[in-house]
Amino acid sequence: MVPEVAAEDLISVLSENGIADKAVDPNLSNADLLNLYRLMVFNRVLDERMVKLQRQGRIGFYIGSVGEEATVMGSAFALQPQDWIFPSYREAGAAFLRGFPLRAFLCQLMGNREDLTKGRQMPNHFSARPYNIVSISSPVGTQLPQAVGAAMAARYRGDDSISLAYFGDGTSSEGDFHVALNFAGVYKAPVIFVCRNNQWAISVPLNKQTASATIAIKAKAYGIDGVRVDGNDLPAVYQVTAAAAAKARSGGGATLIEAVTYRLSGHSTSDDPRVYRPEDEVAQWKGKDPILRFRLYLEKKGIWTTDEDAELFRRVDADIVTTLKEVEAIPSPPAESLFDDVYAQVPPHLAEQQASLWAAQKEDH
Amino acid sequence: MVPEVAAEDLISVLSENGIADKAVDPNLSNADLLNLYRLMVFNRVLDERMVKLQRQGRIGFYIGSVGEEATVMGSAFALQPQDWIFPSYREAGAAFLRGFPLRAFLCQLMGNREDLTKGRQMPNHFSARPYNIVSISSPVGTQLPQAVGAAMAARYRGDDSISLAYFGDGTSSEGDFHVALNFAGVYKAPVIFVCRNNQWAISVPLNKQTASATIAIKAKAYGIDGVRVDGNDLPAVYQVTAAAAAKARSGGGATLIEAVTYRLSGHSTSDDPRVYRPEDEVAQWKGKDPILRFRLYLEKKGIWTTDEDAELFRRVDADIVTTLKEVEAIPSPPAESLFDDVYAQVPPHLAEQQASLWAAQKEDH
Amino acid sequence: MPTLNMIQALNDALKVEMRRDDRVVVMGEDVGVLGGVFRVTVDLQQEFGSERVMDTPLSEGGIIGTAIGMALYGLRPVPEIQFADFIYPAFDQIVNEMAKYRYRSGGQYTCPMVIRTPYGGGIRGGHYHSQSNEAYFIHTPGLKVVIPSNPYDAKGLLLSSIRDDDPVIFMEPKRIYRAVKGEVPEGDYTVPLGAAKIVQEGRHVTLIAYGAMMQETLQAAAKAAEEGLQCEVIDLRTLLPLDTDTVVQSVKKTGRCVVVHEAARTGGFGAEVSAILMEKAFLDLEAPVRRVTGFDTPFPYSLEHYYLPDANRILSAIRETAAF
Amino acid sequence: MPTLNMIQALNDALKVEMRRDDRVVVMGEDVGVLGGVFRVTVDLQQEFGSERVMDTPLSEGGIIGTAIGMALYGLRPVPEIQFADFIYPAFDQIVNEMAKYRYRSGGQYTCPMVIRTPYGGGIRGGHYHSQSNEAYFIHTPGLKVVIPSNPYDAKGLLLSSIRDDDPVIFMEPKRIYRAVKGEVPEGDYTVPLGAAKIVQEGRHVTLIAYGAMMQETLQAAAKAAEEGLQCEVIDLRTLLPLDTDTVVQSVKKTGRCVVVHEAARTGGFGAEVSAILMEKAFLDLEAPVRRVTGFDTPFPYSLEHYYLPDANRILSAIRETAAF
Ligand SMILES: Cc1ncc(C[n+]2csc(CCOP(=O)(O)OP(=O)(O)O)c2C)c(N)n1
Ligand SMILES: Cc1ncc(C[n+]2csc(CCOP(=O)(O)OP(=O)(O)O)c2C)c(N)n1
Ligand SMILES: [Mg+2]
Ligand SMILES: [Mg+2]
Repeated sequence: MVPEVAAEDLISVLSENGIADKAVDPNLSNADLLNLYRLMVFNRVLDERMVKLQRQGRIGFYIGSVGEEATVMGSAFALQPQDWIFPSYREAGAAFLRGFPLRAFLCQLMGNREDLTKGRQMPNHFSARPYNIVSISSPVGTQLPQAVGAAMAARYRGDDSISLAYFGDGTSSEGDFHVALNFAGVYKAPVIFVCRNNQWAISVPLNKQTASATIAIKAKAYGIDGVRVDGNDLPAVYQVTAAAAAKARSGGGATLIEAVTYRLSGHSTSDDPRVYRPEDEVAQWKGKDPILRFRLYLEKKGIWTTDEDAELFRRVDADIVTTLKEVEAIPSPPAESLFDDVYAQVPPHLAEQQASLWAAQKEDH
Repeated sequence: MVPEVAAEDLISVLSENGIADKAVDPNLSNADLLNLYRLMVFNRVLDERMVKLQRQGRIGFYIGSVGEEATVMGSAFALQPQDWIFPSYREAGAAFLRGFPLRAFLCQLMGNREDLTKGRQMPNHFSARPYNIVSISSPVGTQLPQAVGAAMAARYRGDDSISLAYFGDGTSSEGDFHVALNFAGVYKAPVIFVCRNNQWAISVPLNKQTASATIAIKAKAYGIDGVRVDGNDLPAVYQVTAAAAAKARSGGGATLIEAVTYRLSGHSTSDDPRVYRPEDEVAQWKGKDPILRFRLYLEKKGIWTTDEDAELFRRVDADIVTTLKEVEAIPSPPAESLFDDVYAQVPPHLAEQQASLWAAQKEDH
Repeated sequence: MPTLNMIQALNDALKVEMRRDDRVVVMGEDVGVLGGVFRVTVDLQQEFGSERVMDTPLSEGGIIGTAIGMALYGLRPVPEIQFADFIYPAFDQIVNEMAKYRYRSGGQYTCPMVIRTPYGGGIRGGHYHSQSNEAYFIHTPGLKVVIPSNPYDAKGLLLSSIRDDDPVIFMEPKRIYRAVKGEVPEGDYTVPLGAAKIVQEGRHVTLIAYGAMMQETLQAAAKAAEEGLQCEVIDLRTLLPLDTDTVVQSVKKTGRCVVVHEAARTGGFGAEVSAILMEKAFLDLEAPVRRVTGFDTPFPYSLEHYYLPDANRILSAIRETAAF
Repeated sequence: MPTLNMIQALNDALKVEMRRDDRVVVMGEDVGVLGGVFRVTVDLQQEFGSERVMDTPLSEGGIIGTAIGMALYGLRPVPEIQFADFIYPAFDQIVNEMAKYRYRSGGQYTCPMVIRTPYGGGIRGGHYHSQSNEAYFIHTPGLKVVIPSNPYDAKGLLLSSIRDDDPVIFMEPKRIYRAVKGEVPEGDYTVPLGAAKIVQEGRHVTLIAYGAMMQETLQAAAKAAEEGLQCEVIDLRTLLPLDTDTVVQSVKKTGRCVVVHEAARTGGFGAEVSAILMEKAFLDLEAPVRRVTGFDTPFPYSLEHYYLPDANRILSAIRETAAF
């Protein structure tokens, strides 16, 4: 079962230099461990490459998860494929873990003709129904009550499916956070709320966001379990999420997981964090890098070497660059698609507007 | 200081038959006690009279506070006149305590020409600036962040004024509750939140409203103090509110007070509670009637007799009936006032609409 | 055919559809044990159980947010917002989420759900129990907006709305919930969305209205007939997408038009109707399209009879339009 | 006179007013230490301290709700909503509370405050960083709605808005935040609310626009001039209350009108302008008032250049109107 939280408790498995507490190590298989490591590295390299791409003006915007990979991978790995994920915007990793192709991700960044979401949203706001990953939107927190509703619907349908929603520490201030957790408590919904407490909401630090001792303690207001875990410690995150999932699946209701981590880079490519946060804070957290820690753990287990590591980084980057070249050639969505999917069928007034756009374009050319 | 709460703790002073726990009795003066008793009786008689009036079709609607008088009077009495009160809709008692005239209250119910709010809102939605009682609105919970803002403004101005906001148990489910308490925590605002936990939100009982152990425990989510008090015990409510007010005034920040009480009558004149709640629950709470309990306390103190009591009820009712007759003669607000107070000055488009209404009326007559 | 009022007709529609389709669930404040403060959902919980007819916590954002999740998952939720005046805590979920899911996901996720909500004045409810806020939703691409004016349409439109694959705001004119009665077929039938109804043919002036204002409009038309003015009366029924053809055809015939609604004038739906006629019937217009609407004030209490359009105000507009 | 962009002009206005009136406080997400994600509030916290320039928790409802409380108490809060797309969690506080306080309390309580928010497209922001939602506010009695189109007006209108005794929604066209520069007087001056500005006189067609669309509209007017069509161009500046006189006078002169906005067409502000001209200039209209607007879809990402009105689309409308 999910352990109860005192305000200060922080569940962990790995020490900062990757030594596992044997008593609590979930003992994932070597294949799983290596897979998860490769995914984290892939995600990291991708994020870094995309930021460069944005600086070169080849994409308009990017928002990544540097430093938060263990939180995302550890939690998503604890789910079953039929479980629904409601992401905020830093959880592309969860999609990759489920098999969402890099190519599809890049097409979404470009907003091109192959993008599953038809170039409708800004970068990183993907949607991947085949992987039960719900459409992302920018307004923070809106996904939380939706995740509760989907979980209730799955239970009503008798499906063995639960929901997991991600959100940031800042997002806990929104009304949607409150109503979601309250509904989850009342209906004992099979849902997991994962707060990536990365300490900052753009320029606002956690202590200006809330005066509560922790995020996890907020669970008490809803009669659900709250748990606080080291978010840079993949096995620990996996473990608490797996427990929460088992509980949800067996009718035990919702869990709020606070994963304590850190946003190592700027909020997005639009942000320069040096304006508002001290360099030494960042340096300190760089020492707790979740990928580094996990690598040390693998190395100590004897299943990974520095040579393999260098090779992995190299190959991953090369793959990304190759796929990137391919997708950059794909054209924009056709202008007429502007009017699709507003409704199931295009109603008369939209058909008329579509026609007027045609007419105007013909005039132009 | 405000005591910490465990989920089950319930602060009380008076036993159900009016015996005070000497160790904690705030020892209000006899004059204050008698005044508070008279106010509670006045409020009760008024509520009962107004329900009759509504049944007779003489007012359109009424919503009262039968059973919750001690919560309202005890808390309001702990404030200073310069403190701002943000009511929900069952706290006319707080206004009467501050001197809001019965006549003004009745004029508002009638929505007549003398109504301070100019007949603009439905019954019970009064507003009384001279008494620092803010305008009431129907959408529940909206007053909560507003009370935080007013408290912050008072502190910024250097005024010795704090804010107190009332709300119901059901209202704790709204997003506004969450954002208000979170802001109050972050800014250490000099504000008091008084939840009248009367067990029901129209037909929805507390256990379908939230799964949290208590309302008071929700304070932990915001790093503020929460306290749970017997809401039918006036000295106890007074005491915890006075402590919260002293703390707020001295820079100690906000308090959430959960006053455990019961709505003895229907939600409003539009409601028939027999459809959804058991008679024996109501009967049980009738035994805990806050007015009865307070009367026994006064009698035991030897400052009140059954004869005085009968006389009080009689006189209060007679006063109400007399004032009622007076105000029923007052005409409706003038039609032209429809366009006032939308803005500080009537803008051209409204002036034009006003003129068109004139024209139409002239045509009619 | 039984004679029902609007409440009974709506209740009947919910029963018909819940029996037919187990994806339909009902939720909202007081909708279960109590059967709704207006009794539209009465008896549903007894028949369908508390997992399909849910009393919710007091939070409109929570109601609509969770309903969206259910719709995404494949259910057909029919949440109730107790009064349209209280819908705003859910506004973000409605306009940014529900309305845009299909579009933003490239058609991967859809939100088939119906938000039922009583709207409008005339019940002495003041600011917060009288609002007509349809214009906010009409300006929101992705939504459909439906407003019935009688029991027959209420049932048939609600059934169509629940079966529609897009999200619908279904606004119920509470003022005539009980006052207007009519024959309503038992069992299943639908009234199509997007189709206005010509309630009365006429050749002098076209009157366009919907919801509770149909009553006042028909009264005004009757009075006008006494003066020899034959009005063509259109009940829009669906405001978005609008049945532009029916409206434009009628005005092309009559050359004159009065549009009526309770909502405030500025930026109300009457402006859109007027603008459409400007664009599509300009050369046929013999008089300016007139709007008879609520005033640009918050909804009042004591003076609501001045605020609300009534047959007299509509009649004046008909006269002026006809005489132009 | 210094040449400033819109951001600098707005920042200057805030400084001028905060120095003049200690009741003015600024609050919002990231407005303090960072100085706002668009830097409009930069340096304010250094000068005025963190009790007057508050970084708030991430909650629009909390920002506006607490600001209302401050306004009631006697301050003049100027909250920022980071993007207009994110204003909806505060919608209830805005339309049910802020807008109605004066009215519902019979004038006892007032809400003098200014909600600043960047709006509009053209920055590749997609659905949620591009919306133009002014029509929701225009349909809300009790609010004023102000949208500047250049640095001079931005400063002068913001100063008027803060000094106004009613609540103002002050929408800033973020697309031209930095792109449009102009001379801006130092120190104190105001541009009055409720007064449109004739930016360019002309006799063939009246063009009505506001905010970022002024740029496109002026370009279109220049192209039209090359074709011999002299457009009268009106910058509304205040949308509510609207300067109806200026609009109607101009159209009475030209007989033709095109109204331009980025927001979706149905129920947009263009409909209101068209309806007003229908009512007040019917006999002077030589052609139907045309609307050039965003389409009735959610705001797109890759195709935003199709969605947004541009000089070409406006020019087509001018030609059609002139040729009618
Ligand atoms: C409703 C809403 N308000 C404001 C924003 C602008 N915004 C985008 S991200 C962000 C900070 C989010 O912080 P947090 O929840 O901690 O997530 P993180 O970015 O740190 O992962 C803000 C204010 C938004 N996206 N949605
Ligand atoms: C935002 C909003 N939603 C719904 C309503 C309708 N409504 C009026 S009172 C009420 C129940 C309130 O319960 P509670 O907060 O416990 O207060 P009580 O009436 O018990 O004092 C409801 C649902 C409302 N007034 N405002
Ligand atoms: Mg964060
Ligand atoms: Mg209650």
